[in-house]
Parts: sequence; structure tokens; C-alpha cells
Amino acid sequence: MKPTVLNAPSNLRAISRSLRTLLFGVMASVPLLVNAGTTTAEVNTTGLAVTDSVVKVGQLHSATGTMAISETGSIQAERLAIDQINEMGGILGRKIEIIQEDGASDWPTFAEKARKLLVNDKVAAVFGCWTSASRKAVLPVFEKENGMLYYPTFYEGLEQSKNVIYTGQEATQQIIAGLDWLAKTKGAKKFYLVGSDYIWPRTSNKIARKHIENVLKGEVVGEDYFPLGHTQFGSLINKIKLKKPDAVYSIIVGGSNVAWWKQLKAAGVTSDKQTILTISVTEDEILGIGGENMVGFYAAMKYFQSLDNDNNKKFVAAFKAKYGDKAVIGDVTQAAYLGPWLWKAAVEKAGSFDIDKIAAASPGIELKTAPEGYVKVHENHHLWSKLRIGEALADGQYKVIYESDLIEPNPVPKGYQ
Amino acid sequence: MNIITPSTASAAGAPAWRAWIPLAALALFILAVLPLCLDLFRLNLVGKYLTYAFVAIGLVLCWGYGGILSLGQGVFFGLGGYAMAMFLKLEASDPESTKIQSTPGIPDFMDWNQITALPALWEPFHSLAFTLLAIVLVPGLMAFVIGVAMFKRRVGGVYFAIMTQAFAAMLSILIIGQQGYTGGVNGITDLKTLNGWDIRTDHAKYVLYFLNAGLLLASVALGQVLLKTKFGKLLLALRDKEERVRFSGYDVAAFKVFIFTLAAVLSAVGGAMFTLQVGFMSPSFVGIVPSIEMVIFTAVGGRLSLVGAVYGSLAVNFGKSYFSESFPQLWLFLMGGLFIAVVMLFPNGLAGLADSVRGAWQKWQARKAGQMTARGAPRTPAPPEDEPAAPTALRVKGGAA
Amino acid sequence: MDGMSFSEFGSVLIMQGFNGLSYFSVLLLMALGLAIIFGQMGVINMAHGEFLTIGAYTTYLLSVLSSTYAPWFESYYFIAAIIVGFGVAFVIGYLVEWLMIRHLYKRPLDSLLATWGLSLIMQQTFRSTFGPKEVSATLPAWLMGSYSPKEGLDIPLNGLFVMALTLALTSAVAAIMFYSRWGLRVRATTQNRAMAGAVGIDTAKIDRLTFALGCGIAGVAGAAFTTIGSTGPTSGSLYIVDTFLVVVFGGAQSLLGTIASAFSIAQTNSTLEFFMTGSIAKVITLATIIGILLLRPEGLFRLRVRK
Amino acid sequence: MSSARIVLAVDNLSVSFDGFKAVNDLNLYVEQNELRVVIGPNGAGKTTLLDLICGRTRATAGSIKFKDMELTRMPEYERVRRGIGRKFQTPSIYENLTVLENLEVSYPRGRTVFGSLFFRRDAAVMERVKEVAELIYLDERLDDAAELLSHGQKQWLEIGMLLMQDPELLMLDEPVAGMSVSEREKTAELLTRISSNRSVIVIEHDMEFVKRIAHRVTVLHQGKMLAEGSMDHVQADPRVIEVYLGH
Repeated sequence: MKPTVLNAPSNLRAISRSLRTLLFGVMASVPLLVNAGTTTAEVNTTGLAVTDSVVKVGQLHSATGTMAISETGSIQAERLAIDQINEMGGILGRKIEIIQEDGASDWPTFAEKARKLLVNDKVAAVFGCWTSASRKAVLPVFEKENGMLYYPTFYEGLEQSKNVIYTGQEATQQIIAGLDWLAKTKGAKKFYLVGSDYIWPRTSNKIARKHIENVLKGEVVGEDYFPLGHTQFGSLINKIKLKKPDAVYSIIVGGSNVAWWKQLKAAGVTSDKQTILTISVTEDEILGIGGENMVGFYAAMKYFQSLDNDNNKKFVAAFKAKYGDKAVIGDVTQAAYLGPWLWKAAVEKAGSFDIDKIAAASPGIELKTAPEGYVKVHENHHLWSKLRIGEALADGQYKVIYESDLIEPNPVPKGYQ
Repeated sequence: MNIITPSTASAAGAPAWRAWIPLAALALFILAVLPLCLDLFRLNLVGKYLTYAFVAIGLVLCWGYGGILSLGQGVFFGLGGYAMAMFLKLEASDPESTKIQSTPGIPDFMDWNQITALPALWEPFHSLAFTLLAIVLVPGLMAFVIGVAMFKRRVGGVYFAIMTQAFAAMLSILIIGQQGYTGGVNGITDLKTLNGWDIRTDHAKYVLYFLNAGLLLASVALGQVLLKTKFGKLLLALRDKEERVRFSGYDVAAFKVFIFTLAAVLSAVGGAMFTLQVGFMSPSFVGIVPSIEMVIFTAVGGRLSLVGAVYGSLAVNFGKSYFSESFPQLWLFLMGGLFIAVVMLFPNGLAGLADSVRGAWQKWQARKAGQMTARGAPRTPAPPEDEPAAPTALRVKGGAA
Repeated sequence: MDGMSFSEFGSVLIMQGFNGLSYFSVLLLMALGLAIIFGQMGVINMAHGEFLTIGAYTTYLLSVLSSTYAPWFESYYFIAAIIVGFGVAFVIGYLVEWLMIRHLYKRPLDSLLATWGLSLIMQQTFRSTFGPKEVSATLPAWLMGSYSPKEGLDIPLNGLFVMALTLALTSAVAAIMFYSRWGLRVRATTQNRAMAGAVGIDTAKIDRLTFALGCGIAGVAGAAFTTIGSTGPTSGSLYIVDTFLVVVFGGAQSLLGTIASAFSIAQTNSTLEFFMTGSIAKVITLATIIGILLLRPEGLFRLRVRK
Repeated sequence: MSSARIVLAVDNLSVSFDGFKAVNDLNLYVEQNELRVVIGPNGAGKTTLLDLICGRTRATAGSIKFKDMELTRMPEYERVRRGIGRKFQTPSIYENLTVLENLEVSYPRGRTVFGSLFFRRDAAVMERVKEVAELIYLDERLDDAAELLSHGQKQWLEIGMLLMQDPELLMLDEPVAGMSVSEREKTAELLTRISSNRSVIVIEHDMEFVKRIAHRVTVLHQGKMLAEGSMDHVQADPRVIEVYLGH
């Protein structure tokens, strides 16, 4: 069975050549550690797919099925980062080759493909997964076969593994600062929590409730969950109207998202009448919802496409140059983009592709070139990052209206259990 | 239009041992050829696909022979798998390894869902004996109840198919919704040991593969014996002439309930073996999509061939795995096309093709010998028609009084 | 209820009542096409969800086209989208019947499997054509607001629209089936195919048009659902489960059954959702449906016919 | 007539389909060892009557008693086990089983699920199969697949399948339809032979054939009994002539 080896096809290479000047800014800020002299025997003592000129990595996302909607951005961002790294001469003098696998939105398939990448292809790192379910499915495989996964999605936390670097926020990083902002600027005391019914929204709302009740001394006037894929939110909207919360805290995901926001608008719930803060709508989702249906509502993320800094401008330009002017970049897409860069930094710091050495070298790594500004890997393999509040605009972008300090990741928060 | 003729009936008169040749060949293939040719990773995949074959042979019995198309076999596969997963999860959740939880000693996902004591439903799954019984009895009982409710009221055909589909949808929504008790959409993951025996080692993988293959071969053999009995003949008879069987003094519903329940139990065994080999169980097996896919394994292998169903499961899954690796954008087209082609052009699947080839060969041999008897003539496989007598209320077409 | 006046409470009650009706229209609209095909031909179209999606993508395309080439048309394109959505789905349905379904009438179970294969192909076609991400049609302002006769009472316009559309479509279908010559032929074919053929009804044509009509209605529903839901390659799968439940619960062959079933499921779910969390409401609704179906597997309505 | 035992008593039987009364307040009594032929124009309710007796259709009102047992609430297979056999209009046999298997499957032993699983083809079965096969002129064809039989032979096979059960009441719906002249002859012989020790109800259109086999004839019209008696008697009845010759 011959895997597709995506070796930066020549036309892509031509495009990226023309981008070289543009990319140079990104490259220049990263120390060039092209070290073609190291022998493979030195940098790879564990039989990974590393030769003198090539290192193979895996990419494991859903290209088909219901999750392809969300995971496409991550696939693109990881590709972009790897192309850029290859343009710069690769890692330890070796070009990166991608072996792409389709998880097909099916968790057992993720586990199967993860095993294939680690056992058969012996890839040096895997960039992939999106949903918690797919991560949970592959985690035992990564731990058993000792692989390294760069996981991009903001998620519920409650997990920490030597074999995973979490480049998205764990729950507390996304929630607490956002609630503080609501309480401070909107004077919110009464909160209504809604979510899709699975682990991430439930865990996030659990943390939110503790914070609202214990720290903000506010009140949760309602908490509702809907099956994934639910499309009727009329009753919920009426309940919200009845309870009149100061703020609605929304973690509705997937296909339900579109229904939820459209029905809010149709029920006359607009941003001048009701404050809503969501942690589950990135620019990617707005494509499906329609910017005009979200105007004035808030999202709490670590990254927005409109972020005004040089790193981000270069990143957005490169992304659009590669994937077209209409491409949008959401929080997870940016987090996925960090994965290859963080891996590169870790490999170079460790001077080796060996998983154990990378795992040990990762904490403390900084990425000053990150589009979100600056990130640093924590001992617990999550990233220090900031939280930002964006206000949705009609064109589908967010206007950043608040930015927190760097927040320490705390995946297993005490006092919030 | 002709009604499909199963090879068992057409082989009447041939020595009895001849009927066992395909099974012997299959045994050779999965017990010797595959383990010798494949590395452990691929063999483990085969093992996983063979667990679907349990469902497929159940479908041969209940759909191919009994004419009962269930689009909810994933329910039974899932129930078997979940029962096994519950036992393994409890074993993996001993207080020592879960000490960082708020409530140590319960599965991690319960802790995340603020459950502070093991639910009563889970308690008996501390016992392996109970678990093994539950794997068989829970899905069996459920199929029995559904079967009695449906078949006694003469619900059949397409209506039964979408009813089972509705059940599959409901159960998967229930499992996903009750995440505190079921692990929700993540399923039950991170299973480690069975009575202290680590199921993740290479050695364990080999052992489980052969256990699985052995059970599967035994199930196929059981199915073959079953089809040889009067029960088997009645099954075929009631698929084609349900009224005639009923008016020959048989309680048709009881036969349907039995075969549906048997298919469910087989699926559940497959599910349990899946959990053991893959190391987790997820609600994605319970829904509509996997249930229909399993019907396709059967259709591809040949809906009237138990052995064919096993090959079908292997072929479709390897195809899926290969195409999704090599042409990720194309494989849905290929899968969809395969479905349509099998249904429209090769309703007897691989087994039917094999029969045609054998028939053509015999014909050629016969012609060479200058004689051709009527009995030796190959039967052109005609697509089977669904039971001509759909239930009263649901009957839509044709049929004179 | 603190700080809630009696009139405000009344408004919520009215909105909640409207919500139940609106959910009912959505379910009925979803299931109508499937119910027609199943009722008249005994074929289950597993690609029903994808025919809904065809309608949704048609709306999206027209939205893009009108905003690019004919901005003056932007507030009205939606009406056109519904008609075009019907047309596109109708034509594709017609072709599917001709290429596939008609060869499988003697094997309804196989037609179910073949249409599932078709649904896979259609999903991937959407994905290859429109990309894997969801898209959003820009909906005219007159559809996306609310009618607010007084403070605190908002009736969603899209809900009103879907209700009106459902009412119109259901009446049209009933009128065609029960009062037109064509409907008479359809019913004759359903009851006795051989005899209908013998008296000169072109039963093959009747089948093809019935199937195409069912698909066309799905297209209309899909176009209408862009006001309340998402448009993506797999959006159809969001609706398909509910659709099956409505049809199964309603019983096979009667339009009335489908209507009654959509109504009872919608009211139960919408009321329960008001008093408890959505996923528990769904579980209770499903459990009730299971219970009733086990006692009465033929669904709510059945016809008594001579065998 | 009163001396003979009544095997089947149908009293005030009615069934309606959405308002249409297919059988309307019908009374019918069949004696032991009687061969009764039911005739009547299309739509008279003949087949529906058989359906009602064997349980394929449920009665709306009235009673059906077989050997003084009330049948109307009994499931079909129970009625068969009590001794009622029914042959359908179009031959209903198992095409893909052999003649032998067709007969064997109809043998009244191993009728439960588990009974059928452990059923063995023993000497008693084979003896009965041979006996019946001879009766239905198929003793040479036992090992042939049933689909290879001619139309008439299929009709006989179905009758043979019923005979395997040794029913006390045998109901045949148009047994000679589509048969050649010689096949009709043989069928008439067969019917005469088998009615010697059981009651038989036959639906038939062919008046010559009816005349040849019938002990008594019942004429149905619009779900009601129009006339009953010997063939000569009913043929002379002006109402029957009216119905058959029409307006």
C-alpha cells in the first residue's frame, strides 16, 4: 500500500519561490540552524523515517466527512508552515516530507491511521486531529508507540501527555479572562450557559460556572445542552428571553452553529439587545453562518485574522497567496500553523529527532514569530498565550477589542473540578 | 424473474464434503496465508475487519436467506463492543491509576462529568463472567424484543429496514447524549488489560487475532450447518414464499425473530472482539452509516455466501483503507460507485462472480467433452426479489388477490 | 419569575407556541418529499438529505450570482432560488430514477442501498465543487428579521416563511394527489400497478415523475432551510435522521400520517425543550417514539387494504 | 345431509375493506369428506372467503368454526396445525428447493424453530414423501429443482405439499388454471382420490371441470350466497343464470 507522499509539487514550489521575498521576513526572525553535517545516526537513534536528506512527518486530519468543514484550515496551515520551513532549508538540513492520512471524521479510523503513521511509516512527528474524540482515540496509540502529536484545537483540558504538544488553548485559558471581561466591561452578573452536548462544552461551562459563582459572585440563570447537529433553537431562545441574562455564554458547535445564530437573528435577538460571548465561532465558522447574522456579538479566542502585528500580516499574506484571496483564518488554523514551527524549534534545540529528546526539549521553547504574537511551551506541553475578545463584523471578520496578558496553561485546574 | 439460487441448493447431490471446501480455503487464508504475509500492523487491521465479518455473516443469514434487511446491525455490534469496553474500562480505572481524579476509581470520563460514584448499571461489569454473558444476552434480548414487536405485526421489507435504522439513530443519540455514563462522543477509550493481561502488546495482538479468526470460522461453520437443516430451507422458503410457509403451519414470525436474534448475537461477538483488538469503543459504530456499510460488505461478498461475506468485509475495508490513503478525494466516489455497481450489476457479489466463472468453466469443459446436461448448465444469477408479500399495511405494489 | 410582567410571560407563551408550529413545518417540509416517494413507490430514497443540500447550494449559487451580476435582484433572488432549487432537484431526481431506480423496483431493499451509494457520490461532488467548508447565502433582509407587534414579542420571519411554504406545498401536493388527473393515475398505480398499466396508464412515467417530484420538494425544502440552517457538503445528514423518524412514526402510506407525526414530534420536543435541557428533551422524545413504535410498529396511521 | 358431520361452519361472516363489503353476512357449511366447489363471477368474494377461513384476512364480523373450534381469532399457523390446508391461485412453491425438499419442508414435524433445527430426514418422512409424490404424479422428479417443473406440475406439487400435512379440510384456489387437457384429467382424478377421506373446497371457473368433481356447488355473488346445491340444481337457478349471463 503506497502512501501519497506530498513532496511539495513543482507548481507549489514555483508559487513559494515567488513568495520568497515575502517569506523572508518570517525566516529572518528564526535562527537558521541548517546543519547538514550531522549524520543521521546521530540525530535519529530510534529508527524514525529520517534519512540524510529527508524527514517524514504525518498529517492526520479529516479530509472527508462532517469534520472536513473544520479541519481543512488546519491541513492548509500545517502545509504552509512545512513549505516555509522547507524553503528555509528544512530541519537539521533535511527536507520535510508529508504523509497525509484521512481520518474521515471517524474516530476509529483516526486510531488506525495513527498506528499506520507511527508503526509503518515511522514518522518523526504527526500534525493532526481536531475533535477531542479523535485525539482521545489516537492518544493511546501515541503513548504506546511513542510518537509526537501536535494538536491544534482549543479543548477542554483535563489531559496532559508527554507525547502531545497542545498548540491551542485549554479551557481555562479561553474562559476565565473572557468572563472577567464580560463582568468588567458589560457589568454582567446573570449568565446563561449553552452548549452542544459533549465533553468540551460541558467541561468549559463547568469551569465557567465555578468562576461566575465563586470569583465573579454572579449567577448562572440557565444552562442548556443540545445534541450535536441539533437545528432547532426556538425553545432555547424563548427561555433566554424569559430569563433575561446579562450575557449568554455560547459553546454551540458544528452544523448547529449556523442554525443557532440564524435563529437568534430571526427571533429579534440582536447584539444591541443581548450580549453574547462565544468561544466556538472562529472566522471559519462565520463563513457558514454569514457575517450579517453575527454582527456585534463577541468571541473569545487567542487569535483573530484581523490581529494587527507584523507576524500576522506576513502569515495572512502568505496564507492568502497560497490558498486564494477568499481564504479565512480562524483560531485553530493559526494554532495548527504553530505546530511545525514548534517542532522545528524543539528538534533543533534537542539536536535530534528522537521523540523522547523532543518531548524533553519542548518546555521553554519560545516562538516570537507566531502570528498570535508570542507563545511559549509550558512544562505541561501546553502554550502560554493571550486571550482576545473580538467583536463580529458584517464582513465575517472580528474587530479585536480586548487583549489579556499572557495566560499560563492549567489543563487540570484546581478549584474548577 | 428468477429468484436467486444459493449455491447450497444447487450443489444438491454433490458429496457433502464439497460444501466445506470454501470454508477450508478461507481458514487457510486467514489462519495461515495472511499471518505469514502481513506485518503485525496490517494483520491487526485484518483482525479489525474480521470483526465486521461477524456482522456480515449475520446479515447473510438474516438478509440473504431470511430476506430481513436490518440497517441497524451497528446497534448490536456496538452493544457487544460497549459491554466489553465497560469491563476493560473498569479494570483500567483502578483507584491507583486514577488517583488524580476528583473521585478515584471510576472511569475518567465520569469524573469529567461530575459523577462521583460508579452508576449501578456499571457495577456488574466488574465481573468478566457477567460481561461475557452481557455481550451475548443484551443485544440478543434487544433483537428479540424488536423482532417480536415487528415480526408479529408483519412489519417487513423496506419498512423494517428503516425502522432498524431509526433504532440505530436513536441509540447513537442516546449514547452520545448520556456521556457521563457512556463516554459520549469520545466513546470508551484507553483500554489496557483484560484480567491483568495487557491487550496492547504484540503477543496479545497475535493471540487476539487468532482467537477472533477462530471464532469467526466457527461462526461460519455454524451458519453452514444451520443452513443445511430444515431451518435453513425454511428460511429460504419464507424469504421467497412467506405466505406458503405460514400456511404450511409455521409461525413465520418466530423463525424471523430467531434468525434476527442470531444475527444480532453474532454482531455483538464481533463488537466485543473489536473492542479487544482496537482498544476502544465509540458511538460511531452504532449509528446509521456504519450499519449500512456493514450491509455493503455483505452485498459485495455475496449476500448468499457466508464465506463470501468474510471476503467482502476484507475487500471493502482494504479498498477503503487503500483508496483513502492514495486518493483521499476520490474514495467516496469509489465507495458510492461500488455500492451502486454491486447492487445493480452484481447482486450476488463476489461469490456470484465466482459462481459465474465456475459455471463458464464447467460449460466450457462440458462443451469440450461434447456433452452438456441441463443440470450442469450454469445458472445465470438473477437478482433476488424481495418477499413478494409485504405486510398488509405496507404493501405498495402489485399482487392480485 | 423575577422582574417579569404578566404580559411579557404571555409573549413568551405565544412565541413558544409559534416555535412548536414552526418546528412542525420544518419537520413536515423535510419529510414530505421522502414520504411521497415512499408512500407511492415503496422506495426509500437514502439520498434525500443530499437532495435537500442541492436546494441549499442552489440558493447559495444564486445568491452569489445575483450579488455579483444583478445587485438589484438581491432582495428577491430567494424566491427564484426556491423555484430553481425545485427544478434542479427535480431534474436530477428524474435522471436518477431513469438511470437507477427503475431497474430496482422489484428489489426495494436494493434501491435503498443504491441510493445510499448515490448519497456518498453526491456528498463528494458537493465537496469537490464547493469546497469542504460551509458556505452562507446572503439572505434578503425581509426574511431574516422578526415581526414585532409589541415590545418583547418577536415572531421570526423565517419561521413564518417556512410555515407558509410548508402549507402551500402540502396543499399543492394534496391537491395534485386527490384532485388532479395525474394524481388519480398515481393513486391507481400505487393500488394496482398491473391494472393501471392495462388501462393505459404509463406507469413507468408515473413512477419517474413521482420520484422527481419527491426530489424536487426536497430541493425546495433545502432552499428554505438556508434561512434556518447550514449549507455544507454534509448538511443533509443533519436532517436525515429526523426525516426518517417522521416518516416511520407517521406510518408508511399516508400523507395524513406524516403530518400527524411531524406535528406530534415537533410539539413534544419543543415543549420538553422549554422545561428541560435540549439533549434530555431529545432523549425523552426518542424514547417515547421507540416505545410507541414497539407497541405499534406500523406507525400512527395505517391503511386497511385487501391482499 | 344432517347425518353427516359438519366440519366447517361459517356463520354470518362479513369482512369489509374501507367500507367495501367483500364478504357480506355469509353462511356456509361443509361436511366431512365433501368436495365443495365455490363458483361465482369475478369479485364475488370467493378468494376472500378462503382467505378468511385460513386466516389470511381477518373477519370484521361473524364466526368460522372448524370441528367446533372458533377460528376467527386464531393465528394462521395454528389453523394449519388444526388441519386446514390452503393452496393459492398461482402456484406457490419453493422454486429453488428440490421437489423432495418442497415436500419435506411441508412435513408436519419440526414446525417450531428448534424443532426445525433438529429435524432429521428419517424413514417415516421419506415414506410419506414417496407416497405423496406418487399421488401427485411426481415420483420420478423428486431430485429435480422445483423451478424446472411445468406449470401444471407445480400446481400438483403445491397440492402435494398440502397433502403432506394430511389436512382434514383442503382449500384449493383454481387448481387447474393454466393446465393442459390431459393435466386437467389427472387433476380431477387426484381431487376425487384425495377427497375420499377429507373435506375439500375448490374455487373453479371451468364448469366442465366443476361438473366432474363437485359433490355440491355454492354460488357466491357480491359477497353473498346466491345458491347452493348440486351442479344441475344451481345451473337451473334463474338467479345464477342472471348473474352469469348478466344484463
